[in-house]
Amino acid sequence: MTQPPFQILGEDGSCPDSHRGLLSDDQIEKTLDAMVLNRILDRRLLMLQRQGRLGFWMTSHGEEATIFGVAASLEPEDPIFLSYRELGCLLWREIPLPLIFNQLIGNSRDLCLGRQMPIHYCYREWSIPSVSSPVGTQLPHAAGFGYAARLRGTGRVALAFCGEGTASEGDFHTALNFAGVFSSSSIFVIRNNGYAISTPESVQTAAESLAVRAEGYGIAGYQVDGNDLLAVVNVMREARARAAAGEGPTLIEAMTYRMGAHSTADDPSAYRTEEEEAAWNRLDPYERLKRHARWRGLWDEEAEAAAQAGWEERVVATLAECERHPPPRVETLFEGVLETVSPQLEAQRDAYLADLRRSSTTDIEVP
Amino acid sequence: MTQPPFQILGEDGSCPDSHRGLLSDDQIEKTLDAMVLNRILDRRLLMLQRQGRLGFWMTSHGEEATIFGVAASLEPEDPIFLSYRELGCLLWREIPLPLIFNQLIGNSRDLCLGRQMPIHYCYREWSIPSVSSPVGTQLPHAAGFGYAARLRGTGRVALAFCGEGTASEGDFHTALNFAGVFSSSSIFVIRNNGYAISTPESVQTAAESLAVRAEGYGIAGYQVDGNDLLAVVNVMREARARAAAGEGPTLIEAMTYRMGAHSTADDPSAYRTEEEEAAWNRLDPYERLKRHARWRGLWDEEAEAAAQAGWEERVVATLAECERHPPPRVETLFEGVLETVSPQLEAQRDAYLADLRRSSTTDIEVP
Amino acid sequence: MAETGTLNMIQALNDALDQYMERDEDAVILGEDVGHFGGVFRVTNGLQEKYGSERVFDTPLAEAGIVGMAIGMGLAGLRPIVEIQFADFIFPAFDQIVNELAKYRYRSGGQYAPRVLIRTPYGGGIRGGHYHSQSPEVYFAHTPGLRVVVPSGPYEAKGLLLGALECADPVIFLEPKRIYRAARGEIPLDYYTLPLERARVVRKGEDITLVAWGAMLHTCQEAAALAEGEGYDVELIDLQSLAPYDLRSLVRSVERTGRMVVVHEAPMTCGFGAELVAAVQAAAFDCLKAPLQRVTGFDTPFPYTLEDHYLPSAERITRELARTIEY
Amino acid sequence: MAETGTLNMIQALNDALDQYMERDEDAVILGEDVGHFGGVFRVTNGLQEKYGSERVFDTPLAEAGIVGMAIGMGLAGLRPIVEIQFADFIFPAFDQIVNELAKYRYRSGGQYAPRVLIRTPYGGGIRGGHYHSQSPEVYFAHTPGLRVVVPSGPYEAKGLLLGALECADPVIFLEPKRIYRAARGEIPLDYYTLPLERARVVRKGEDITLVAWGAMLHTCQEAAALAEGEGYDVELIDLQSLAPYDLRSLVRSVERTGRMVVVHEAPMTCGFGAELVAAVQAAAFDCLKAPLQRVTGFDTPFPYTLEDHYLPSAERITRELARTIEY
Ligand SMILES: Cc1ncc(C[n+]2csc(CCOP(=O)(O)OP(=O)(O)O)c2C)c(N)n1
Ligand SMILES: Cc1ncc(C[n+]2csc(CCOP(=O)(O)OP(=O)(O)O)c2C)c(N)n1
Ligand SMILES: [Mg+2]
Ligand SMILES: [Mg+2]
Repeated sequence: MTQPPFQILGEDGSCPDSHRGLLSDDQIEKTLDAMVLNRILDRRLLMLQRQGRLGFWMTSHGEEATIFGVAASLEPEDPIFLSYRELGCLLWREIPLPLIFNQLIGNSRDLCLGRQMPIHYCYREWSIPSVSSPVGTQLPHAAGFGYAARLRGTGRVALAFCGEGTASEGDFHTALNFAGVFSSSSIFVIRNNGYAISTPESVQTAAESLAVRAEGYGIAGYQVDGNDLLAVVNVMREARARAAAGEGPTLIEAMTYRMGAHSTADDPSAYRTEEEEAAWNRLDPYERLKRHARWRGLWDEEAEAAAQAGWEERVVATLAECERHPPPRVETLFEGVLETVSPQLEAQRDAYLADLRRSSTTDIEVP
Repeated sequence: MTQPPFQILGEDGSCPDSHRGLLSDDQIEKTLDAMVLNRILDRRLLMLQRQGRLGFWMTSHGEEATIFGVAASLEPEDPIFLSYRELGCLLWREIPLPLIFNQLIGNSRDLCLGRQMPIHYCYREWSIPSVSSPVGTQLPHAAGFGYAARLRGTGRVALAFCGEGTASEGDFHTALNFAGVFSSSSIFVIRNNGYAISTPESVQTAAESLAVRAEGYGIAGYQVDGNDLLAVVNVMREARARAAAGEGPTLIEAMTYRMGAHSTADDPSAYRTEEEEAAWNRLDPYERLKRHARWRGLWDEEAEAAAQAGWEERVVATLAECERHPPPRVETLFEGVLETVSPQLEAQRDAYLADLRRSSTTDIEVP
Repeated sequence: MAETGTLNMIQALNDALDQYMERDEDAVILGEDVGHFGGVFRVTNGLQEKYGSERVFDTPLAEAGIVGMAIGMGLAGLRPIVEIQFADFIFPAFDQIVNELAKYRYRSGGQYAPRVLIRTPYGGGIRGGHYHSQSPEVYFAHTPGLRVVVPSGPYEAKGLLLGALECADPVIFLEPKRIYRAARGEIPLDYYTLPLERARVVRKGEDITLVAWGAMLHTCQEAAALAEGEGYDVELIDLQSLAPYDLRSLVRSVERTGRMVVVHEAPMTCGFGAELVAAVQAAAFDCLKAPLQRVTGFDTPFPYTLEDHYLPSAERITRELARTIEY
Repeated sequence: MAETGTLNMIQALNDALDQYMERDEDAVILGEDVGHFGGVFRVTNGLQEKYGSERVFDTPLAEAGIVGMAIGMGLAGLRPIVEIQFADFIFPAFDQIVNELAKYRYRSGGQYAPRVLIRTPYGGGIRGGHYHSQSPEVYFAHTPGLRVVVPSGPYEAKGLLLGALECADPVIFLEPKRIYRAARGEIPLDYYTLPLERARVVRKGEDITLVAWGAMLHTCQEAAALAEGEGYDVELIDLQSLAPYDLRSLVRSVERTGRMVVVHEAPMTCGFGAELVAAVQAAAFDCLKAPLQRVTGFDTPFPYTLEDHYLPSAERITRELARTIEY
């Protein structure tokens, strides 16, 4: 595993004829368009957070080729167990922007009723199970879903993302080991973006790569250039075919870089150099894909400008609209813990709501 | 890792000259003597359990070469983090039999005050930290101890045992990964004895071996014939030297077989064949070592018979003596949870002991 | 009419699992040694043979993996039934249970609600020491989003397990292993369910309310009989479901008796008894004739040799009953 | 005389760690991002620079590994100080904490007693939703063998942390992150310790005893002031140590006031309030004038948008104070 990660795209944007068909011209344009939107959102939501209009944001700037490469290689009903930095998967599946913004804002139209922080998405209709903060917990879920898929012969493949930091958790071990033992129809993608908050990759493991762990689980493993969309699609297609055929799971380590801060609560200048960032910036996945598109004769400056302008406008308008929705009703706080409200919680709710109705000092909206 | 596990002892008991010096004649005899005792204990304690005089027992029959090979390769002050099936390590370190029996019985002379089930040893004077039932928890302890040893330059090496089943736990992953990252002076030995209770090794992993996992942690890894004492000592010596020199941890997978039941609560005939057992019986580690001793001109029938008779007698006498000690005083139940007794526990204790003194119906010995 | 048979708890649980597996094609049983071997306590005995090794199977030795995988199976529409070999070994799966399983329905706004039931033998009385004796009910009862159910005999075991299996919520089903074989009784062989969340009055009485669950119920029965000998009339209640719990039945009883003793094996501090005492004193304050009391395990790890001192005995409970009545 | 300075809780904790590291060569700090970066809340800021990267270091992202490794370091004689980045993420280490760390001294008959202190920010109020807001104190307070300590201001933070670091027991040190920066005060710059296990009377009063800890103490101070406006005289107690806890001080207070309200952020059912109510009603039964009450978080996962409804507010507490006094 000392060879460099697998690549397809040349420096000039070219690719061998053998791999040109991995994505159609339409798919390349769809990806670029979605990447434009992704960057607009990253920029605008960061701004919104700074203005105090949004609680929290985490950018995926720099990791888009990995994220879109994965999304583009799956069937629409394949569940994607997100870590949290994979907005692109929602965009690829064309989840309506308002549904995304309502979650981020946590308003009354949020499908999850404003119960979780921004980014903790859940869209069952689009096969996006619920995101949670504890890292790595989603990995055994994907092993289990993939087992069910194989057992039922549904043809579904469960995909899970995690960061290279998260691969240190015990859940990573049990997930990959179980998936191997049970030949789950699952794919595990490590976004190796160099950092877990401030902690560099070198602290996570003494091994040469994370992909080598696959052998220890008796499953297929690849390291791929995570900023090379076609390379990602290539290993993903193979992995998906294998999983769908019941031939077992795959571990993919995508080598990329977290261009931005860990989150809006973080400032990376405290722990890494501008030179490092600049070096990775030269490998920007959007720029590389754009060069490829040009090489194919697609996506000229005009198309890009049109996409940018169009999305900017839609994003601004949609955000404004979503910000107008009120917060969820107070009663929703007490619903859906179990299928029915427990007597304990019922008593707590009744007492609280009664007081709330009576109270004059509160400025909290009373239901 | 498809080659057969590393071996030294020939079928005829011979070994290459290059490896003869791994253990001296004295050490070979000491090992055989201790193995004789080990088998006597396995037999007798099993019997005692059947008679209701002992709560529980787990034999190590069949795995002695691994266990003694490890013990013989360590320095006396190297901590051994036992799993539970490694009585031999206590015997090699010559922990007095009464201390062992007192623990098994859980009487007032037990250093741990009868607080844990049989086999949950702890002998600080002999560098045996406390055994607990949850499997695998000891592995990160060995990583931490090994880090402290390297940091302090004590020259100590922390050794941890686990079964092949236990290697599936998350703690296995974090322990080996941390040990690798921090270059802990630690050695991890998997006794791959084919079964975790009834579950065969094949259910634990889809990989070809457990030793291959070492690469995923960036540490050294070996698979060794666990019924070949010299082979175990050989990899252990190397691993110990590396660890002591601050060159990092090693994973050793010792291929062996659990000849007996999992524990006195188990009956393996429900899940495996006599043929399988017979095949492994032909590789009996005691017999193999005996052949080697004969080849060296050591340990004749007479020596064996003398050892057997001597140990039988001592075991019987010592057991009888230890069985006479009373259970721990009731007050000990309330001591040593924290350094001092908490007010909550103090109140519970005082109320209980007062009632106990007053009560006439109880036949429990009152302090 | 409906046939009955004399079953112990293990057989009753096995019967419940068998009948449920028969009815619900989505049901899958997984855990350590639950397959061919039928579980170390034999609760899943014969089920792999009957339902095949894709629906009843051994897993690698990793509780976090078992529960995590079960959640994923549940998300895919299966109905996983997990066995954790001993409750003492559930803690590696704690994160998956409290942060994932318990919160999945709520946090997804009801879009997903993986139906995972976790069965596990718990409690003392088998000379198991620290790690084969613990009673972890509070850790789960304190966690919103989980049900905690504890049967006290074969009839309850079968009916509550089937009730729990029909229910859409995640359930921690704690099986009192001490009475796995000792508690035998004649129970219906047909399929039946018992409602969750309903306490059961085991014995009517006027002087004091005694509350327990699981194996302690039997010790309390002894205690109630002993107390009767001393002239005290004890009302004994089997709580059965700890989360949610049936406060109304307790309050109704204490309003009559004015007194309550709660018994459990877990350590006293922050044990489930604290919750019952706190809730009952708030709801029935004006009726109380004496402080509500707890008879429990001590605030120590569960001991081996001195187990009989640690576990509440009928004598210890009887003394507390008398003391509270004579207050 | 002793110098003082105005510090917030983060600075006070940092100062305590710094002084302890200086005195105890065996002390080692480990956790996620605690090294060069100084922790996501900056509590370990500057310590790696001062004490080197072998004594203050980042670990791989695995809480079970962090605590497990710390136990091993403790067995070897080091004095590990662990940071778990958020209390919500302590659960992967739960088995290592409750089955290993908590029981090590007892089960080894005192032969080994690894001195591991685990610091972790906990509680709500920062818009953290399910996973950056939880209050897990009961899980640990119910587990024999652990201490649980919660400071409510910079003076307590420094003194209790140093007290906990000097103590030989495993400690779960819960830091109320909501007031990390908000709680500022003038505190001694010298080394000092505060005794563990002692509740602190924050405000004397005659009508009712109000008990809290951590960030809720400040909300209770507001509530006591509001209640004073309504003519009620509230005695406010900062519990500080939850395990063991200072029952005697509470009882002494309730014997005088006859009433008690306990406030915490964790869900009500089986919350720590239940323990306090159960113990106090048993010890002070004859003095009680009204049911002892709990004002707490609800039995739901911790919400995001509706956090202000979930967390006990000064108004909610005041209403309960009035209700209990007027009972
Ligand atoms: C169990 C757990 N521990 C700690 C955290 C806090 N945390 C959030 S993200 C993060 C770093 C994750 O790094 P990585 O897995 O590399 O993913 P990336 O952020 O780089 O995409 C940490 C430590 C958490 N969310 N969950
Ligand atoms: C965390 C945990 N889960 C389950 C058990 C129950 N248990 C005890 S031993 C054992 C099998 C262990 O197998 P292996 O690791 O191969 O060791 P061996 O017994 O073969 O020596 C199991 C499942 C346990 N002790 N701890
Ligand atoms: Mg990362
Ligand atoms: Mg084994």
